Amino acid sequence: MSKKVNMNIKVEYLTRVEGHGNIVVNVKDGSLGACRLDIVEAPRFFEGMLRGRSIFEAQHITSRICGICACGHSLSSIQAAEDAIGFKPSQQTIDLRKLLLHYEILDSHILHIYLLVAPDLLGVPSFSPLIKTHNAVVRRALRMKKTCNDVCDILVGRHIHPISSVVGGFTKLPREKDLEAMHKHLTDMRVDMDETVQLASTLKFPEFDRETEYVGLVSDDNEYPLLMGDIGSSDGVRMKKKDYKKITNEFIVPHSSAKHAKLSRESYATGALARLNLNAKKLHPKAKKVADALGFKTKWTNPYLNTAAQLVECVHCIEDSIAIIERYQKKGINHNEEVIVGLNENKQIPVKAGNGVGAVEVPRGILFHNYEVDKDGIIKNANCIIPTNQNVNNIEHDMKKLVPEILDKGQEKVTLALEMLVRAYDPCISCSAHFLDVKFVK
Amino acid sequence: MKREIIRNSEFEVKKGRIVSTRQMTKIEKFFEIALADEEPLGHDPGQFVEVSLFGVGEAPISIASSPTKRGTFDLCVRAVGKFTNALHKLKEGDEVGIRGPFGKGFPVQTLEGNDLLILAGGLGIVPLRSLIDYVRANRRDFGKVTILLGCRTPKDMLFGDEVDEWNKRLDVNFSCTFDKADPEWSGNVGVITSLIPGVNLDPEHTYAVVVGPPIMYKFVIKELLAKMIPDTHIILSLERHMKCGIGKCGHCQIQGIFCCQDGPVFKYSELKNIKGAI
Amino acid sequence: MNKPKVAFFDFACCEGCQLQVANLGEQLLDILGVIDVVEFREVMSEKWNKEYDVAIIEGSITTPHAVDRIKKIRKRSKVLIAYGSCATIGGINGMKNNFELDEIREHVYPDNAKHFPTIPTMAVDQVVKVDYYVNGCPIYPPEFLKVIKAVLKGIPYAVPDKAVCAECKLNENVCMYEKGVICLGPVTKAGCNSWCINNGNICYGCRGVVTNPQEQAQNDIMVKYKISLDLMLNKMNMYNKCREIDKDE
Amino acid sequence: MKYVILKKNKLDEFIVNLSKQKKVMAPVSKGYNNYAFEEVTRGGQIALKYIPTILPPKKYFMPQYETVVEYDTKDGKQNMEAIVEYDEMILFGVHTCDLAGIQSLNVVFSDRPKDLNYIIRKNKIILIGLECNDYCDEHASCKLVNNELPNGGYDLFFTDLGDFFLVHVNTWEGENLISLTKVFEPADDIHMKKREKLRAKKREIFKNEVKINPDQIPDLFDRSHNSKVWYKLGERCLSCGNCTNVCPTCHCFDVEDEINLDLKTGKRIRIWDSCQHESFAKVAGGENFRRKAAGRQRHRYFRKFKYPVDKFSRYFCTGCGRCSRTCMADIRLKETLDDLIKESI
Ligand SMILES: Cc1cc2nc3c(=O)[nH]c(=O)nc-3n(C[C@H](O)[C@H](O)[C@H](O)COP(=O)(O)OP(=O)(O)OC[C@H]3O[C@@H](n4cnc5c(N)ncnc54)[C@H](O)[C@@H]3O)c2cc1C
Ligand code: SF4
Ligand code: SF4
Ligand code: SF4
Repeated sequence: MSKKVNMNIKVEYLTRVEGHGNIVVNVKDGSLGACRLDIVEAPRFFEGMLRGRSIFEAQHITSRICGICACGHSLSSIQAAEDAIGFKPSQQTIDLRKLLLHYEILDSHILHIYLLVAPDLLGVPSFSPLIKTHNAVVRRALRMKKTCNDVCDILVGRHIHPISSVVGGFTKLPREKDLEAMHKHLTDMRVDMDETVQLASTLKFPEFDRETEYVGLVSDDNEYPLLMGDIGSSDGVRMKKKDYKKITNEFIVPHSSAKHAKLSRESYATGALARLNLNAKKLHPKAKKVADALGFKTKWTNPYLNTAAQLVECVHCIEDSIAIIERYQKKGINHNEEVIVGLNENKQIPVKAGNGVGAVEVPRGILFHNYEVDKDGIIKNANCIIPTNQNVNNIEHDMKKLVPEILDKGQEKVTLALEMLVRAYDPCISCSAHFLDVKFVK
Repeated sequence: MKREIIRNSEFEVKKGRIVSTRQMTKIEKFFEIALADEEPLGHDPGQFVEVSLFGVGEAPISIASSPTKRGTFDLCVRAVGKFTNALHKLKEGDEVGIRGPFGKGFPVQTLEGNDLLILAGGLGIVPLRSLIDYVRANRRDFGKVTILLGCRTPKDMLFGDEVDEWNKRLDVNFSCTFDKADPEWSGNVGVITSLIPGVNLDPEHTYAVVVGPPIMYKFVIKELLAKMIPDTHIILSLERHMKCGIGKCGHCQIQGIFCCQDGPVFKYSELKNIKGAI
Repeated sequence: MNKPKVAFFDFACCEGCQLQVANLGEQLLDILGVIDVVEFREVMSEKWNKEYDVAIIEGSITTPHAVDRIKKIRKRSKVLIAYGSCATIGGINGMKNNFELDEIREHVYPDNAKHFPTIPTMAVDQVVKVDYYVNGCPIYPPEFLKVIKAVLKGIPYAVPDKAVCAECKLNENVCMYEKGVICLGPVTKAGCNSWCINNGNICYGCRGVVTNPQEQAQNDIMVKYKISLDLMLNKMNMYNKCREIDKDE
Repeated sequence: MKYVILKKNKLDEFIVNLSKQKKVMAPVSKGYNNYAFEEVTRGGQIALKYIPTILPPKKYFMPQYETVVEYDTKDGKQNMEAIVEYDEMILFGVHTCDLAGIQSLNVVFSDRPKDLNYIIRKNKIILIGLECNDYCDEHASCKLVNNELPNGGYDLFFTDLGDFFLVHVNTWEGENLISLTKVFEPADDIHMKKREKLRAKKREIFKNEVKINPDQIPDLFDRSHNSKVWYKLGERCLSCGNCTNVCPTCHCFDVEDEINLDLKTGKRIRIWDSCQHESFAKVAGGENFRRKAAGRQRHRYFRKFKYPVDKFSRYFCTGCGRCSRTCMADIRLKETLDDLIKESI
């Protein structure tokens, strides 16, 4: 490390991430001073606003926390809400929710890989120059994105702020021709997916390693756990969803409107990389093959490889979605399960007082929703812990290790490396600023 | 879904070329238009066309020139919204679409041989110009012609030069009034109704032709009736929202009447019992 | 003709409406063929320092800083589009205005409230002049295309001012009231092709209230279906709370 | 005049056969006693006992979004082609009220100047009627306007007589279908007698629903222009336009230009509009000729019971009851007529 380096990096309004964040790094005489990721998104006070609203509105409102993972928020919110009022969804509902979650992960990962990360790896400032230089890639990306969108449209009305997925089940269930259409979209997508894997294997990810604790859902069955399961970590932690607060250990730091989290060590990571590190055995065989091809052994400790992990998950999601659809094509969907909810004026779904937690693996990691409702199903308290919030602390620790290692490359390179690092986590800053600490008044 | 081309569809437009344009006031612009091969439009004074700009829309616009004018016809358009503003941006040589002419114009055959009292308020001068020009071209077929014109201010006056000419002609009685005076104006000030009592007319043999904004009609008709003009001798032109021009879209309907086909020109006797018409 | 310079800006929002653009798929390339996107923080790093032909604003105005920022953007933009419910009517962020500002701030940031200056949520046109509106949470892509084309063509776009019910009927949905739940379709501006009802849900009013909601008739209906005023207001306040700011003035 | 019969158990075969030739549209159940005309391929999908569908079959005759012109304004030109788009189809199971609705539209659009888009499309649609053996529900007023029995306007007409349909073959197209599908059998006297019995029973069931001699309705309306009834309706009406959307004879439309991204090509479309919307009769100057809901409601009723009677000698209310069924504000056609009658005596 060269000695008298001075560096002042301030990336304001970090681009190609969801929401507003700044990177601040101060190096004086070769030693690292400030090194932070500031979350500067305007707070929107969701958990405050939820008070007094019906539990049946929770998913509609919390879906609006974030446009990119709207289905994820919606699913976690529904899980928490149903837990709170003691409603048990049917197997069909659970399966279709899994399908929706696959779509969500697929959609978000594709957006991230192509629109947000690829420009860095291909050495351009954004997606638009690629239209000229890599037109086929761009078209493929948009086509895949559109497919994700189209299958979501069929299943829940639209991808951004899903319509028919609600507490209790679905207000509209797919018909025969809908299943057919989704099946066709997904099988058609395989070609593009193969080419994406091809492309990815030619990309060079920056080299950097920092082993950390990896947190995600775990389960005892053979399914790659995304919707259901307990909370687990690579350091051997295992806990019920209900105990999520012990795990996230949130603390506020002054520079950020997002809260930081830690578990067994100074920080932990959640997201595609963590999931792969915890559950790779359970991936669909085709996805496992892709992981192998990308050089995955038992664990990846390079955070830049989160993008590669996302790629593996894309393959898994496509294949498992096709499997779910085929199951229901055989068995048929029971349309009598369609629910009519609104504000539950027709009391289709029984309500009682309670406190419920939802924990769902969304694209960026584990997402917790927690509601406390009274006997009429009115929300008394709400809390939500976003994966990005959990990751921010880990990102800062990565940055602290990374900066000294590459300091001699000059400010421009360091800045780019940091931006790429932050982007690799696919942070969703809009989410992070929306829910912060909540004191549950007991 | 199958697709077929229709000949003679009512939605077909003819191409019209803008031969000349002139900004008349801040918000009114004049357009002289020729159809392909200078094909005559074949209209009666008082009829209107649907002017069309693909991508923007259509609007009904009165024909401002007499059928006696050869080769071209005139429009005068006030910029009030989406379509009219877009039209104002056009210049000489540009194309517009034309459907029509539509509706019933002024009953010139009936008017022939009679005295005419023409009352124009504001933009009402536009369709009336087609009648005035027609009358001038066939001056001998008509009796005494009186033109009364009402405008907001002298600046708002349309066809100013032509009006001056009417004024100078010995075979036309002309008066003009402004709602609001301006320092250079030394003539009448007030609404158009104030001019009517001063007109000397032979009610039995006079037809009054009135075009103006909706509120003008009530008051003018009252004055005309007071002058003993029979209600069959009062001719009006109405403005309504119109979409098709062929009496189907329903927008211009006044009770059982479709303004675009049954009008826009009516005798007061036809309208007086129709609530909502005036 | 030079391609117009278009910039996207986000204020307090979920950024979902921007994503709707990405969801257009390959059609997006057609749009990019006729406009020149010069700033779009979410997907590109480039910045632009000259005048914008078109600024597309997403999100509501919720902080003093945002007020300054939107005013600056307005000054630099020939045409300004309010994009999505948050920008056009305040949207979901307006629910904050149901509470005392200090109270909600302290509820959320018990110890750090002072770090988070906040003002009542406002729609963009409650701060600066807006030329075009694309309503909806999220925006309805076909309508967005219509608006973009109107902008490019230089002609106005009028948001439909009739009720969602009109479109709902055209889609032959069974009315939610017949199913025993309340729907805001009768008071909400159409233009979304009754998206939510087509998918079995109710209308939440995300496109804003029609100009003349026929209040007397609405009251009758509330009586008929035994809906309390509180419940109705509560539902209306989900998206349409910011309306009250105009009423006060 | 030719009659044939179709055994009930052959209906499926008939529909399957038909749907191989053309699109077949028929009433299907949407739940909650709501029905809609949708494409079917099997007899089992059809709701044979149904109350009037949410939208009447007019949606096939004048679609909600209909291209009338395709244009190209390259180089500032106004090039265009007037076009019509259509699907050849067979409408199965159309009630007598809806047949009357289609007849009303036929009258309007073939009145000069003719609307070729409508006429061309209409000629591509084959109509198979279905008799109502009983009232649909309390909103129907088909007897008032004599629509409880068929008055023509169909190619085939089905009467459900238990285990078979008696089918009236009315046109050459109908004849054609019969011979193509090969599932019909000749009708004999017994079949005809069964229908006579049904018709006799129907005479008992269907009674004028409103206490007025139908001939006096135009007169009633003449006297009712200033009736308080309109003002009361005006206060209750939401101006949502549902009543006109669902009405089989309402046909007001708007015309709009759709433009492609090249900003040069596009199409001119016509879209359903409603006289109940506040801006319907507004003109550029700001004047609105039907500013109040009361005036708009009056206009709607006059367009059913007065103006078309003067112009075309037929009621433009078919008695289907859709407007009453759909109105959230409970504005009921029969009630409105009753109120007008009460007020005028
Ligand atoms: C018989 C007749 C003759 C006319 N003659 C003239 C004339 O000579 N000169 C002139 O300047 N104006 C005339 N008008 C008025 C002119 O048609 C309207 O000003 C014009 O339609 C406004 O369209 P816009 O798109 O510019 O306005 P906008 O306010 O943007 O209109 C909004 C919508 O309302 C419709 N609309 C508004 N007012 C009318 C209307 N009166 N008729 C039909 N549609 C309307 C438009 O088509 C448009 O779709 C006449 C109207 C009628 C009925
Ligand atoms: S479901 Fe809602 S939008 Fe549809 S008609 Fe009923 S009230 Fe109107
Ligand atoms: S139906 Fe209502 S809530 Fe849904 S998109 Fe339309 S306006 Fe918004
Ligand atoms: S359906 Fe009822 S409320 Fe709606 S416009 Fe018609 S009469 Fe009025």
